[in-house]
Amino acid sequence: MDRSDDREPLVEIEGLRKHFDQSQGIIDTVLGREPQPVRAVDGVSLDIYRGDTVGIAGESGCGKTTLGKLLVKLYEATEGSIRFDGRDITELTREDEREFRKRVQMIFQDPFESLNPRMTVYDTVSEPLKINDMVGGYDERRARVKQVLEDVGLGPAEVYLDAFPDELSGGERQRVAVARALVVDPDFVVCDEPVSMLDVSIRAGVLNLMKDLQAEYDLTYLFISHDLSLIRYMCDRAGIMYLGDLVEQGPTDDVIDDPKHPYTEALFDAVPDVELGAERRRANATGEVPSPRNPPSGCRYHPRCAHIIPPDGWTGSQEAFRRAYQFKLRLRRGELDAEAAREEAGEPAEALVEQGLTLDVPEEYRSEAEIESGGHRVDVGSLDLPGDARRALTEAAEAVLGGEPDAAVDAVDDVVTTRCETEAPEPLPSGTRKVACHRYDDDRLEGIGTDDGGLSAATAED
Amino acid sequence: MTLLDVNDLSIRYAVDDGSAVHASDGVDFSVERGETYGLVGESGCGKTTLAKSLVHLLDDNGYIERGEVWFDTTLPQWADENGDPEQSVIDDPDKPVRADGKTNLAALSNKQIRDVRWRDIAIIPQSAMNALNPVYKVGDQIVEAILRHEPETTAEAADDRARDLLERVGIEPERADDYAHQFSGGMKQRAVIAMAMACGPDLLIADEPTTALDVIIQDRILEELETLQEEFGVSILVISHDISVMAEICDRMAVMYGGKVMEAGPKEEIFERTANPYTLGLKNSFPTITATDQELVSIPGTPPTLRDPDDGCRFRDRCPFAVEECHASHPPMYDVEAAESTGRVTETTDDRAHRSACYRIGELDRLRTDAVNESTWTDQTIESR
Amino acid sequence: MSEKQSGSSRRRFLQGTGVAAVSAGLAGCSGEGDSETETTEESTPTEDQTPTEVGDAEDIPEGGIFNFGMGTAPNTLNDLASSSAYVGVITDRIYESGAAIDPVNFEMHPNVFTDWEAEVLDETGETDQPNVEIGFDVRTDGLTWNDGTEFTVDDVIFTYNYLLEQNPGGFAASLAPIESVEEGDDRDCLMTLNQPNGTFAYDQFGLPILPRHRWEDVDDYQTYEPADTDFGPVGLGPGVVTQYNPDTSVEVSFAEREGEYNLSDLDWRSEVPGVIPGGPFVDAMRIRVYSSQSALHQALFEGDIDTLYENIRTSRIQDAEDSDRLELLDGFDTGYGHYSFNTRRTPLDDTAFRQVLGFAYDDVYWTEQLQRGYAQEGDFVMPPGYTAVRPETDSDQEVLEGSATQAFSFRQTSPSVPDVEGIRSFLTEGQIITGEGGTYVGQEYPGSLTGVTAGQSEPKHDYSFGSVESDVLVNADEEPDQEIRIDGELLTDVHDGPLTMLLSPAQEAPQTAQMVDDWISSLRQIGIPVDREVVSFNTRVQRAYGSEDFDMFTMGWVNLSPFATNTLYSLHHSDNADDHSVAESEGDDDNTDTLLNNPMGYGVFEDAGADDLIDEARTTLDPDERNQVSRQAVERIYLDFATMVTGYEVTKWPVNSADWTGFVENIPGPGSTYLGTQILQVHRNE
Amino acid sequence: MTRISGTYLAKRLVVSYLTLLVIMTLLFVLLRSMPGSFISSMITSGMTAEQIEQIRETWGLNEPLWKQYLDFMINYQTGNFGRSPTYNAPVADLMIRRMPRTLILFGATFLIGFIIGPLVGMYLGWWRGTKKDKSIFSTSLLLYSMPSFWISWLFIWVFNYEFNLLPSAYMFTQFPEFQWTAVTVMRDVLYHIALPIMSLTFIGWVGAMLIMRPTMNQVTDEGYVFLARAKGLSERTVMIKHAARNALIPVATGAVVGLAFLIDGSIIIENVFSWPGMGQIIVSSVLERDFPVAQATFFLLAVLVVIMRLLTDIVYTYLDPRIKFGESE
Repeated sequence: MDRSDDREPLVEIEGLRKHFDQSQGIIDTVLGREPQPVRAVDGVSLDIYRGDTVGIAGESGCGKTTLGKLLVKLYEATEGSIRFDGRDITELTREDEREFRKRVQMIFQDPFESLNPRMTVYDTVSEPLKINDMVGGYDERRARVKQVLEDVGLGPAEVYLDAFPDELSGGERQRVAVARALVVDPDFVVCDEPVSMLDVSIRAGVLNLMKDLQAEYDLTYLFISHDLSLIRYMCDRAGIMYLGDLVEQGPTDDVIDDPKHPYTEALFDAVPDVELGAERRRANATGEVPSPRNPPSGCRYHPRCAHIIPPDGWTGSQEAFRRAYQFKLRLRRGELDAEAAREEAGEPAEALVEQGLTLDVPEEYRSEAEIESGGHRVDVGSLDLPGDARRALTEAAEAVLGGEPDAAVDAVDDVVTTRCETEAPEPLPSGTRKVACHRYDDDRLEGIGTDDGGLSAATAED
Repeated sequence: MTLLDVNDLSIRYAVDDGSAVHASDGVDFSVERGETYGLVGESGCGKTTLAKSLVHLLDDNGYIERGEVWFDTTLPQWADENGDPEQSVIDDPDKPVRADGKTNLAALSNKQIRDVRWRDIAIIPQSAMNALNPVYKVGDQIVEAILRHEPETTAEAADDRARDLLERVGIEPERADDYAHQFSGGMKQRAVIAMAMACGPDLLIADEPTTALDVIIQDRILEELETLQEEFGVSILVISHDISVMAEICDRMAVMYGGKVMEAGPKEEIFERTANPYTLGLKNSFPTITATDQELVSIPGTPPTLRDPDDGCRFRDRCPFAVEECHASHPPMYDVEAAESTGRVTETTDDRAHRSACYRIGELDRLRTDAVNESTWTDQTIESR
Repeated sequence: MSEKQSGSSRRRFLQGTGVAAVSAGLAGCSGEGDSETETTEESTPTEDQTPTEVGDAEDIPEGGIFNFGMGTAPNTLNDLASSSAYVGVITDRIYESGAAIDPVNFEMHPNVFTDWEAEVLDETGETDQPNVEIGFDVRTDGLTWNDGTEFTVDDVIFTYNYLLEQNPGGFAASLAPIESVEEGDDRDCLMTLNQPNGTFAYDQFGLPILPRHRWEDVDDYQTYEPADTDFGPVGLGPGVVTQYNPDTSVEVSFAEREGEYNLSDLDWRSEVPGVIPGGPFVDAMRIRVYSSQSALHQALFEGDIDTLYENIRTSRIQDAEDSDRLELLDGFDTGYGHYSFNTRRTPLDDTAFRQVLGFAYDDVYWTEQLQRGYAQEGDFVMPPGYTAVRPETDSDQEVLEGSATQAFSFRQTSPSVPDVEGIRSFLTEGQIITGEGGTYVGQEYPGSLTGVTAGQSEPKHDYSFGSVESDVLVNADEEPDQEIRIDGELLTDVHDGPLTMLLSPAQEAPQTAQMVDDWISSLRQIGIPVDREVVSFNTRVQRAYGSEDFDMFTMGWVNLSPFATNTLYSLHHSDNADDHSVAESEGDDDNTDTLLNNPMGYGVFEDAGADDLIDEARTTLDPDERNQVSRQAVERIYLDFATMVTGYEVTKWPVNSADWTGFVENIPGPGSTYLGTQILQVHRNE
Repeated sequence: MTRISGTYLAKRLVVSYLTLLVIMTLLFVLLRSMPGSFISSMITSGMTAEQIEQIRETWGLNEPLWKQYLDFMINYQTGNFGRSPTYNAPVADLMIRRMPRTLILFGATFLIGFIIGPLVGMYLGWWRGTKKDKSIFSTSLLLYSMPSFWISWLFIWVFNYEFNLLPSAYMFTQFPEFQWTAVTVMRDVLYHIALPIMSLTFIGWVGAMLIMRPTMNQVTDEGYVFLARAKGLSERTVMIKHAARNALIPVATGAVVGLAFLIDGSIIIENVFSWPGMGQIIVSSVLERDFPVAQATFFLLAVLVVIMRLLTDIVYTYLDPRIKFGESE
């Protein structure tokens, strides 16, 4: 769906943050340990236009559900603002709040849990009407409920009105949940994994229903899912979340067909496909998602990134830098196994360097030596590693062997350095979308100059 | 060479009211050595039950009603020095051993099946993330499996092997001394895979191996399984509701619905020459990331409960192609190739062929054409609830 | 040798068992002896000073081990440091005292001292002047310590001087009058008292004689533990402690001293009815300690023990009667149960009002129904076994039976229903029982037995009855039609709230709780606003005896001595009361938290007290005269009614009569106070 | 394989110590806030003023309050619990004499209860819903509702009174006719401890069972139990090594609570069976208002609970490796 520039966004999110404090034990307090909040949402900026379906995709724990709950005011934001229809939702009057609650609804993941087992379908669906004091008489209310039930495909409605949730199938339950959201005639619906608990064969029915209702009810959707195929099927625009922040957002087809952010790229590479044929690429990402309690500095994705940017003046290859950076990370985490290196034949420092330069990635991205050694050694010689970097690594390896981890880190710190680690990238326009990646810093000028996407340049938090 | 030959296997769950859930009903399939076989289907279709029943790991109220599970192995006490069954055992009518050396696992006692578990058939359970015991070191749990089946192994040797296995799946050997909570989700999954390979099984059952995992990790695990298969030549029985996973890793597969195999055969055949209304419907309802403008169509209605089902086709209530026959009895497995090439409707007993359980196998072209139309599915009136 | 037990003038604490509501047992009271110069004449055997072989004992079979059970552990063997009755069960077998009492006639007899003579030096009564000299002779020939050491006069002089120097708390009352004890000129020893004491043979001669060779190095008696020494406690008695596990069991052997101990052969013993001289006949007494009354009784019925300290539980009497092995020996209570009133508080300051409280108390309900007949109706503050000091003695009336003892019994219109109108009239007409004969609330009273009169001759307040106004009565189930007015005012105004009765929780003393309910109900029907307050035993002790913060409370006394004077002095003399009336206006000096035994404040006020009679009795040397005055004091206390005696326990002491015999019956406290007598003469049944 | 860091242990010890200081302070405050003065029970009517003064002095009541407090705290920490007026002995001697007896009874009961309870809970949880489970479970609930003294009397009646198999009182034979040797002491204690332990554990195990049974049942659905079976392990191994081991974790927490119940129960049992331990003097010292003894008894029980907590935490770390005390994640 194309967007005309003059449309006002329905929802404007700016620098949104939500941190969950972890309760601290007495011991922690006594020892003066800093509380480490879970940074569930950490600096999201996003505009949602009327009539759009915006998908939020990301792996579990990336903060997408929290973002959804913030939007319907189930959580209070720690920082940042959400404007709905031009008004900051944290500063609503009582009356406005009521209005807001009516206009914004949420559909939850699990229809088995989100419906009260002791309420009939009629009770469930009519409840929001009562709460919001809409539709006066019983007859009117009943008519409204029936209407909505039939709209969501539960017709004839009489059959369902007095049914309890456990008499319904999963698909029917989720339709009831949709009906409950729609009965107040909202403008904006947050759908949090609405079909992930449903069987494949009935998912499509619910998805199609939601699409149909969008036109009928003039709805704007925020569609949250970990399933990229669903995002693609449902959404006009998509945002990819990683560790509490959007790394890339733009028209869905563009984002999927031509991912710009290395994480988006890895994410889509990782999805298996029913289409048989050519072997697909595997995801080129290192390791797993770090804890949201202590996210990496700079670009949060940089420790896993295949395209991490070498410093100016790096004479080697980017791949060599990526490996060197892995070495540095291992050094910092104390993961280098000096013991194993000593047991190796040859120079222990050398062995340690070889060990540290490996990449935890699918085989297709590994070097030959790596594959042969089962992923535990590289052939340093075959890497395009600059001399000074190599010397620094060896020096660091010797320091590790000498039992001086701090000195080891110092040794590589100056040489193996990247702005991905130090500077957080701002989500800036690039082509049709916004990407938070230093690789596109240069596109910025171009992006601003040719404002083809009509994206408002939201200021990112650092 | 056939490793596993499942014959007319029916599994029931006793229910308190005296009825029984027919979780699996007259299922036939076979797995060759070194191949990956997929069981795909929606929740409740009986695929997990089927897999668990192979090594008698059903819940307390589940039991094998009838059927055989011929597996190419010999219990230690029945084996000669080559590991093949002694002739006297084959000749003994009381011992479930066939002349080709296969043993009917379904006829083994609880004690006997324990020797088969893990040594011959290892399972990566559905909740692999929770499959590691939190109170024991990961390495020790692998050692436990090794020592169980190879008591002659020394503890040190077993420990070395456990570390070796971990290293093979990309986990630092020293992490063997860690506990499960110190592992990330992907590492736990890998550790369970390493554990599964501990006794060099011939068959690996992977029950929803990627379901709870993040997509990038899932990708790595799929790679891992493929690597293992190449390396060890192990056969893998994958169970999943995710058709795309199946498409990626299976050689052959069976589509299950309501406890029955609806369609089975080589993966390509099933995806490209789909020959069953259910499979067609499933394909229709499955989104794919590569297609730009898809139209998804769901199958109307809901899966049957399987509690004392009638004799008719299990899918007929939701099937737009159902005819009178379908109500009378569940269709047998027909040979798809024969139907396609000659138009003849012939039952087949060849587990390896492309087979489909549909009376209208003779009208394949029509089925395929109509199934693409959304109206085919939406216009039918289904028996509600 | 039964004397020792009660001859000791210290009081013995008895573990409150919570079983018998009557004698909750705060403390046994100090007793008093008779005899002084008289005693010498009366009972000092001039020829029998040297023990002689008594033929009686020859027929008695010797040997055997007598098993004895207690519900509380004897925590120490230091007789000076402990006032526990359970310690006494052991130490009384070890230590002997100068004089001994017999349990039948309650007369003082020679024991370690052979004879004595008292001379009053100065009759001025000045307490700081030595005014009585007692010369006495010590039995030295044939008497040895139980560790074999020779006993000398020196030991006696050492004992008294050591005790005077150390002044152990438990003996303080007996030691206080002693000025000095030294070697005498014509007598072996000379004791000087700073005031006349009619019961010196009981008090001062009742102190244990200590072996100098064991005690002279003990600088602080409190830190000395005889159990830790090589021999254990050393005394002149028949026993030797041969095993001591204070938490579980103790053995006192008598066989060890076979042929050495001769105080039980003294002639006077053969003259006392029921007493068998010549013991002990058993080889040893083994004491087992059980940690609950239930376990103790269980052991008795299982045959693990032959008898137990104190009496049997009322609930097990029937079981004992059904047993072939056990026999229940009768005895007398050594104390009484009482409800006491705080005479400092209006209207409890008025004898007439207090007497009315007695009219409302249904004695029959208590003794016959609640106590199932195992209690006797109470009257005087002397148990019925101590006849010599009960007022009936004057007029040869049956103990407990005469109408003069029924002055304050329940006044009823029909059984169990109080005579409301009659009692109200008693108050409104200004009546009071002063000791004059007459009809009071429909019951004849023949007049006092001893001729004493109450301290008050007419009521202090003007009583009337009017409409029911106080909350307590308005809400009462009894729905009284009228409420009392005191000098025209509501009781709740005069007294600042209703009268409050302190009692134990119902689960600890169920019968008492029922009785108090019945009594309060009667009082409310009359129109007197009374309430109840449930407090624990300890709190009640503190509230009543410590801070005198009460209106009325219920409790009991046990182990009173047969001699009235010290009991009366300790429990009913103003010397042992805190004078709060003074304290409130002049400071706190007279209001201490010390536990004083006269919480009623009896004697503090002129219109209710027997100080004069008690003082006279205490200093009267002649036993008959002294008893005469004591009886008067007892009756005065009765008429003044500051304490209402509600009953005496019927004592049943269980013994294994299948194996043992020789017990003496019908004495006070047969299994406790006079346990010594029993142990000396128990022997195997043939 | 210790997972407890030295610093953590040190820290826990400090915390335990502070807890005890707080308990001591509470005891001090409680005693001083008794109605009247707590020494009033030691003052008898015959005492002279000097004697009363001496008692006050002995108890340090003439000192300023802070000095009394300081002395009290120092005394208690040096094991000087004062002198018992009723026992005429240092309280510490009394405690040293009695504490081991109670600990023997405690320890044995605790051990047996926490062996039987989890074992039964393990079986019932494993076979939950079966007839056997239902009947044993309801029987044990019935037991649980019985007062322990009633059970004790029942046992005494059966084993002592009716059949005379076991003694009903004491820890040793009183006035024995045999010689005391290591063997006879052992035998005699076992002979005497049998009934008290039976009475206590007859009910005592149910508590641990009640914790174990549902957790065991939950654990049977865990993936690792399934995997253990899939590995070909015998049911027994799966149940004990994999399921029960995990289900034990909450039982460890229950142990501290169990201890509190045990203290409660042993007071009754010691009194019923004349077991000469702490339970007896808890009661008698309160009844006789022997404050030094009562105070020390309560203090030692508090120490016991604090030690038990510490031990439980340590046991916990061994049972559950996920708990890693003293290190931040």
